[in-house]
Amino acid sequence: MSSNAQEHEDRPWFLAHHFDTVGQQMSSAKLGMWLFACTEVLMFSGLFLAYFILRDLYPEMVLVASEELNKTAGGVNTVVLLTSSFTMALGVRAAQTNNNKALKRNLLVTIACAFIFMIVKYFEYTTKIEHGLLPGAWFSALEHGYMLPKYSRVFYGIYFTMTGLHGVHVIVGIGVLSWIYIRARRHEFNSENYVAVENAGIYWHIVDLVWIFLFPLLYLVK
Amino acid sequence: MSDDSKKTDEKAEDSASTDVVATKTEKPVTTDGDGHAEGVAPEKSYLTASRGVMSWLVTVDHKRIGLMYLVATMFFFLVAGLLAIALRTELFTGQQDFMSAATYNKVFTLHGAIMVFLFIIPSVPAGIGNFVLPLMLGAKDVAFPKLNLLSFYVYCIAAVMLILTLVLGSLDTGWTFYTPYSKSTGTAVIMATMGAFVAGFSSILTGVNFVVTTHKMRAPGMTWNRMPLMIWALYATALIQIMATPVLAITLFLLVIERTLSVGIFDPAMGGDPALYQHFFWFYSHPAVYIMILPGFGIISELITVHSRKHIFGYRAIAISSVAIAVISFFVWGHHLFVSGQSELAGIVFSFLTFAVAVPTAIKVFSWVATLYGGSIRYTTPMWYAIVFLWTFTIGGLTGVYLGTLSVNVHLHDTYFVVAHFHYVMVGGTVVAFLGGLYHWWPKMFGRMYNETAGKISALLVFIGFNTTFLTQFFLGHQGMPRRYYAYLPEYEVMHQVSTVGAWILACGLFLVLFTLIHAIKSGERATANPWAAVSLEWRTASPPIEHNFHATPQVTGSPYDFPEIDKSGKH
Amino acid sequence: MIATFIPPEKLGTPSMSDSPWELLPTASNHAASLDWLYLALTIVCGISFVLVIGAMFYFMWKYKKRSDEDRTSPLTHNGRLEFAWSAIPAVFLMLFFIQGEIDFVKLSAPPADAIDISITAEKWKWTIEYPGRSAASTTEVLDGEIAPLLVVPKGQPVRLLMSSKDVIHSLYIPAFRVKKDVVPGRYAFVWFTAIEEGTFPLFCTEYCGDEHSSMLAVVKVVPPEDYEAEVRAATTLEQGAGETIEAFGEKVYKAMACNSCHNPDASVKVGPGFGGLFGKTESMTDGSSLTVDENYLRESIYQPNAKVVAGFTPQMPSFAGQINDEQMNALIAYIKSLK
Amino acid sequence: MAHADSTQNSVYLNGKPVENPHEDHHHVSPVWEFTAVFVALLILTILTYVVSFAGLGPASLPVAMIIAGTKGALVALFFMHLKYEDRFYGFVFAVTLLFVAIFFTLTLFDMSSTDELNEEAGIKYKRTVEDSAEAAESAAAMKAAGLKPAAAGGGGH
Repeated sequence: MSSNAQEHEDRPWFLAHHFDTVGQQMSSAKLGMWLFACTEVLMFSGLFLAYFILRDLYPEMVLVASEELNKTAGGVNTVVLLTSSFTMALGVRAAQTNNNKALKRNLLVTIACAFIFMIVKYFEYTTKIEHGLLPGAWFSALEHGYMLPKYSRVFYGIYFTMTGLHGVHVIVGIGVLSWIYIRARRHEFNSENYVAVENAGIYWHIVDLVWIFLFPLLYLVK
Repeated sequence: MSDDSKKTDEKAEDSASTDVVATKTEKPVTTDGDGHAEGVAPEKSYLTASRGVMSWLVTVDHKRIGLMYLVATMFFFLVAGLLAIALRTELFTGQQDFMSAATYNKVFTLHGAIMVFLFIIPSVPAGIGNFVLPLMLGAKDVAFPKLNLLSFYVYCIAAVMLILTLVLGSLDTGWTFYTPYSKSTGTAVIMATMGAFVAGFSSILTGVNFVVTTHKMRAPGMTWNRMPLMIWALYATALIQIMATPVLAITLFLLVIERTLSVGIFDPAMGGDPALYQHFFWFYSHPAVYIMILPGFGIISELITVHSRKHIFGYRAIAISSVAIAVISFFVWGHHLFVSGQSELAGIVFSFLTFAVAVPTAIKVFSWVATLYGGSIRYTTPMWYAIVFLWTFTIGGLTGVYLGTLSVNVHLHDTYFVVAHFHYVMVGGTVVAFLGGLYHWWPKMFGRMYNETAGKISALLVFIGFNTTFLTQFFLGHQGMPRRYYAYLPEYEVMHQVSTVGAWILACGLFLVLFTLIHAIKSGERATANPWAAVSLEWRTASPPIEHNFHATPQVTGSPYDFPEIDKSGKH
Repeated sequence: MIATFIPPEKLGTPSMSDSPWELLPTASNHAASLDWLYLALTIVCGISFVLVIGAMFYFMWKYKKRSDEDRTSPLTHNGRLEFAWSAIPAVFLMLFFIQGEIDFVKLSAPPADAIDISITAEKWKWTIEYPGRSAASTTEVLDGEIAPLLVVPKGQPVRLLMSSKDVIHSLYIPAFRVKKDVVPGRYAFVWFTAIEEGTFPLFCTEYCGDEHSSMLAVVKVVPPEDYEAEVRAATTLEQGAGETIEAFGEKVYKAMACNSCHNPDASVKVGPGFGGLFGKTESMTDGSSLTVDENYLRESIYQPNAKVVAGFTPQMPSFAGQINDEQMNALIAYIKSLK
Repeated sequence: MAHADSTQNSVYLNGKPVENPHEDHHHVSPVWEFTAVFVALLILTILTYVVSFAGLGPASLPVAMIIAGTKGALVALFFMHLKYEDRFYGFVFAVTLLFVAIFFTLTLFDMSSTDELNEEAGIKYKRTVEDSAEAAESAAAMKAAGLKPAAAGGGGH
């Protein structure tokens, strides 16, 4: 290490030993997070491709089966996630401007929005389960008086896989944001050391980005 | 820092005329015999810096994590290798010898799955790469040391899950888990797919670590054109690991959902389409075969230059072809589906793109052979392995052209020709390069030299055994012997017996490598800091290196291949 | 079926070629052009291999270390050479691509007048149905071994329309150089014109489970004039004159590929063995037990999943419509005769 | 002069260590920018919701994708600071979208061209053959039971 003993004192507490400057550590952390965000995008792309293939194999089935989905619930969830994205961006800005109080407030609003999203999803799922619009062996829509085309269970399989995996990512997001909130309460973040908040923001925006594409494809497209 | 290195900055860097770093006047920070710089109290190497098992289990030192990866991956290489010997012995005759058909199917599946997910993908990048990358970059550690340790433990969880599959009724779907067979079979498909899923995470974490380290933590003065080609290769591998593995994650996740909730997207009985699974799977798995071979390219670039004392021929071409292979490898996965219900139009497109990926690989091989021109070649064991690599990889590459040609592929697909091709590229390519790399960096890792003659004998045995085993399989494949066959027609018997004998010789060679290297750790004679008089940064620190790699952050002023023997007088 | 216990000389499926080293017979219209391309590939790749490895050995000999004061060449790159050795391989690769693509298009475009034979692949047997013949074709080829017989006229294009009942299989006739995966849920086709008489093996090359390596068929190329007679012989399964009912029953036992899951002795293979089965009391999966008699045998052949013996999974396919009464009686007589 | 390309750090120019040239300058965007983007996102959401009822038929997929694309771009550029960050992060994200595009186009190309070629060769999917057989069968059963065979309503039957 080119830094001798004297320099040790003025190294900020959050600078790891193997980095030379704070800038290097921050840009490394951000690049690492962006690469992880790319893996998330690529993973969800697999599900979107499965959806497009299903539309290619059974165009009319997908249209009829997607009619049963609750459009307003999807719309409300979209608005909720967009607000959470907005407050997350404000939170990152608050961290950059040493405004710890605003950071905590925004984090709480974001976590609250995430909870609302999960609750709306809970109601959506329960109605589906009651009406038997489920994948595979559980598909009993005909007994509930739904005249659905032959392979609708595959559509609901894809619907539950996509929204379920997205829901798991929202729950993980709640965990990450709560951890950031706890650290914010300990005043760990300031205009020098805010990369953790920014990375949580990147993760949350990716989750929101996936839902922005998922909502029209599953719920709206004719 | 002496004035010399400042003057050298003025000259145009990285062209041939750069003043060589270790000029006669400036004595590089050499260390005397037993591994510590003169005048400084003998500093402990990373091996002895802290004692006790806990110091290893919770270490964040990239060198220790690299060693742990090496031990784990070589253990699984042994396990899967023994399975391979069992397979070849069973195939000695056309009918049942000592395994039933069901057991044979489980053995070849586990041989494939363990080799791919637990040995060949992590071994060079995470094993040798973890150890060598920060040293070659002149960094103190990788960008995210804790993430590096997490990657190792995620790998261990994946290993435990794959071992658990053995207990839960093993797996008989082939390492590709093709549906609908993998959906209906009763064996432990979910445990195995979850094992591969978790191994994918470990691969992504290593990839992220390497890309960020290469971008952000290079030594002062090390521009992209002064990086050793090993780093270029590991960087290209890391790119693929990041971009391809998530698609494997979602494919295996959908397969598990298929088996548990029977969604029906891959199951034709419920309206899905198995060809869709093959597209998903091979979109990951073809780039994955480049994850396997690219690090091997990196090692070979190092071995050939250091041991023939010559600057690499066509540095820019090799560096860019590594990244080019990484990118083009995402376009070509369709050549695995030529005969499996893919449309002819798509087949034509994929065949054309497959030939596009062959060109950069050819450039690399030609450049390596051209590097030997005008050299002063030292026939050390690593050099022997590099020569064996050139022979076997050239055959592997050329036979790939057969399989890329559409009509010939119809005849050769899923026959032993394919088995021989990918073993030539994977065993003849990656494993031979991996062994060469182990011999090359063993003095740096343990500060001990291996026994040269034993090393050369092992190289010879590996060469003879490997070629006997797999050269015959090309003829088997052309004669129409299908793949994964447990019992075969009598006229294939002669070739199978030759191949089985070859497999036993190869096994002896590999065991000899194991003993030579382990023997070297205990009682090899001490190695100096730079036994091969190489110029890249990892040879500038003690061997075995101190815990934080370098006393003073090294300055890089020239290319890593400016050997003192290179004749700069311009009359050559 | 290559039974797992029969020594090689008893194996009846025809050998591909007389001696192991003789090249594959070129028995279809595709074979000649493919073999030519294969040869061209081998020559070009062989020459480039010799050049590369020859250069390597030459350099290894000429530039081996002679003394510690060796001076090595400062050469680091040569633009023209590097361009040459990427352009030349690219040209050769394009030639191979184009030739491969031309043959591949021919492989995928069957002529209109091709005879359609439909083949159904299921776990570990091929069922071959000829146009206009109801019964599937299974004939004993040689002693000891049984494989479905695909009779093909010489010189006439034939199109095999294939589909699979369960998992992915793959129909591969090495002598004709044709192969196509039989993906369940869709029809796949392969076409060829046989140009050489003889019998050639047909493999399944996509891994499909335990008996993947025993899932064979035999392709028999016959002159066009007696194609009809051969097909009728292949698809009729009657009691030959002077043939005891047990012998005919054994022919039915092999023709319907019962031996791919049931052994003639008492040992279990996939299903229970037939040895000593008749008259034995078996306990069923639902706990009830009954003695094995004609009715039980007849019922479990037509509806196998009705009463399954304890310890076995209901995976036997139904043979309803494939075995007529006469063949059924012979089969039962044969099973009765097995101890 | 040792040139400093964009992605390399701590370059020694004329012997003086240069502060990391592409150090991350902390850009803080104003609050009104965030609110403007947020409002735009809400409007676009309402737009895509309304458009879905407009019954565009086959054009509805591209339109929905364009709207979702613009929303995604807004989130990425402003909320994730891609607009003000070092070009490299944007480049990495763009390369990912390129690989996703490759995956989609080539797979969908194969799926659709399989259908075309099969139609030319007169080879139907087994599924469609079974479906039509099943449909004919149920129609016949309905006619036998005196009911008018159900119109094509309610899906593929």
